[in-house]
Amino acid sequence: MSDLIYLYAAYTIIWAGVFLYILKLHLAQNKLKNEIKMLREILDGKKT
Amino acid sequence: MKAVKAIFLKELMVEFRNKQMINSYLILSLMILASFRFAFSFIDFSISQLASPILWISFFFAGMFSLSPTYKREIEQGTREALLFAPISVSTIYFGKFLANLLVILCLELFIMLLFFVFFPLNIPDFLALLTVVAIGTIGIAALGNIISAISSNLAQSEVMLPVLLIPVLLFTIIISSISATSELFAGGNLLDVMQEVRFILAFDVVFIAVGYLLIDYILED
Amino acid sequence: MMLKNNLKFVILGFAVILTLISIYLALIYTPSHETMGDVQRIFYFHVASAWVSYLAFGVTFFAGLLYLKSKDFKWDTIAFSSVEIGIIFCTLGIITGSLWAKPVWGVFWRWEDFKLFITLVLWFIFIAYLALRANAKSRTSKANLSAVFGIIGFVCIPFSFGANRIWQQYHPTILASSEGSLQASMAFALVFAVFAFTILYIYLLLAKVDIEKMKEIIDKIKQQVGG
Amino acid sequence: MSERILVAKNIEKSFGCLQVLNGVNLTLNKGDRYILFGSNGAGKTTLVKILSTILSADSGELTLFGKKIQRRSNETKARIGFMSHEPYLYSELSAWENLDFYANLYSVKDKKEKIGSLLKEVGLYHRAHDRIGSFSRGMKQRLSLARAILHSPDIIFLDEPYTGLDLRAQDILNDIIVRLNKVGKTFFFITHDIGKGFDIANRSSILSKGRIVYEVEGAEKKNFPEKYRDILKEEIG
Repeated sequence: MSDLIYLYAAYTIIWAGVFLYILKLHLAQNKLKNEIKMLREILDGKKT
Repeated sequence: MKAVKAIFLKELMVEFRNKQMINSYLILSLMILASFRFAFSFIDFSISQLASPILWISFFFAGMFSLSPTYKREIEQGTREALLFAPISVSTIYFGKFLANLLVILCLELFIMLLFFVFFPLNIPDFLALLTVVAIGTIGIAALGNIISAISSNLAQSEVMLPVLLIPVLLFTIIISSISATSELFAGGNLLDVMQEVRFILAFDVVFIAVGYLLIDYILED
Repeated sequence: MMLKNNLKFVILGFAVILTLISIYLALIYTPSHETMGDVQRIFYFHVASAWVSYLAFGVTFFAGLLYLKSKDFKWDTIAFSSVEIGIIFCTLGIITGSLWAKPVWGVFWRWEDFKLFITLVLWFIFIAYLALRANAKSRTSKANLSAVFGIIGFVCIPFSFGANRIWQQYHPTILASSEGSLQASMAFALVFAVFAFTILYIYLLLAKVDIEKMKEIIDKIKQQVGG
Repeated sequence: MSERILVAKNIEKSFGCLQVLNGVNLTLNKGDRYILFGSNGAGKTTLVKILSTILSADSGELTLFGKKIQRRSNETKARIGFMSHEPYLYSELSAWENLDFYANLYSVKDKKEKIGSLLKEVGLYHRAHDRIGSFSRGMKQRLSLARAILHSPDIIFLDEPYTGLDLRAQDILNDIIVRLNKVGKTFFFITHDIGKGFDIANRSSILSKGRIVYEVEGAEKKNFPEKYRDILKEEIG
């Protein structure tokens, strides 16, 4: 029975790792998108 | 070719005239071996098994001492640009420095081997085979080490970056196979027994001299 | 930009579906291993993660070559993004490898197992690559030097492989063939897991490259705004 | 019209997002003594490195000795001399050994006489075999000048040559320039202080914000200093 602990541990680590990484990429993407939008507004504001 | 000789001689003159550089190399090698001797003096161990790892780890450090200033010195003295101005191909600089490094490391290794046999009394049936393995192993260390030293000289904290970059590429490839070859020799083998390692190390040398020749341009350009 | 986003979501969806199927295959569809029992099910995703890290490093190698030839920073961004993904899957591969080694061989790490050895060598090379980029002084020198180191690291892999083979001769350990009898269903589950992870890798690469591109756009705008 | 040794067409160079040179146009004729002024950071050193083919420009075209410069070609480099405020010398080697090393790199023929005569000319013959670690700044600059003209290049670039030169060294520098200029060598100086070297130049110009904003030929050099000051003020203003 004790072996299964390793199985659970391995699977949680893999899927937690993959999921967290996808989440991190997703959050970073949104943050950067907003930053670009905001900077573009400043740029347009400066030009007019 | 004349330019390679010129750079080779210049490197040797700069290296051997720098008194404190040579002294520090010798003292550091002495300290490494003494610390190994001290570390292993408490446990009884079959010397022939531990001898080759100790030897090659000391060689690795010796190599690192001599490799770290090679390109860094040129930047600090501002002479690197002068070399790029000269009408020579960049690979000439690589070969000149590689050969100079090789000679310096070999001298250091002879000194270390001398100390080694004092600290760890051991008889080697085929001493010539040991010298060949050490020589071709050092060619690999100098060839690849030179490229990595050129890379790390362009980086911040280059003293730290040299070992960080050098260990993954050198330790698991040439150092391991040299260790297995030397331990075979220490256990009484002769050159024929280690032919497989010798061929492997020679292949490593050839490949990384070629890689150095091809890539040094991109490392030293603006 | 819009087409890219749709394509990315399609790939993500595809990757998620494939991964779910591969989990089903690994846990339920395949029988448990006669000798090792259910813990052997780690094997599928251990191999898949290790495979992705080798694939990622291969992409870095080719991207580095193409950068040196074309001097186009796009290749450098791909090389860097691939390394970041590669190091994550390499770490996962090593952790699952040792978690699987403990019950089966009783020890967390076995130097003799050249698969684990090569994955660790690759892990060190990834770390060195990232350390190199962290200490580079200018954008061009960062791209040049990391491309060169990526190539050197890639050439080292077969040599580490060979060195380990030679090392084995002096310490011939009867390497309990961990794979052992791989039944058809297990082989299928393995291939499926590898395929699912490859699609996942492609998605992650696209997402990471987009993020790096956005960072560059921001720098350009900041320069204009500030200028 | 004398032969055009160097033609540079809208050279641009930026480091990261910092634009250093935006559109530099420049022509050097054989025998010119061209001096380029500019405040620190105007991009002088970058420009001189690009013109001497050691740094590649982002865009723009450079033709040296009639050949367009792609990657660094060795025959062009053999005809270029460069003297920088970095002396390019190895302090562990003696003056003679330094010049001998560079003579080998540039494969200079009958190098013994050449080195001997050059050392005499820069007044270092008596110190030929001392290590240059013990040399003063002025002596190192003079040796660096000897090194730059050792392989008798056709075009010599000088980056702030007068900094750190004592008066005697300046006379030596000027004599050498006049001597070599007579035999058709071309000189390209860059400096930020107007006092030195201005009188021997036959063409001068000012680099500001990455472009050449003012250029003047031989005779009307009179109001050049005032123009230079206005441009500097304008840069700061």
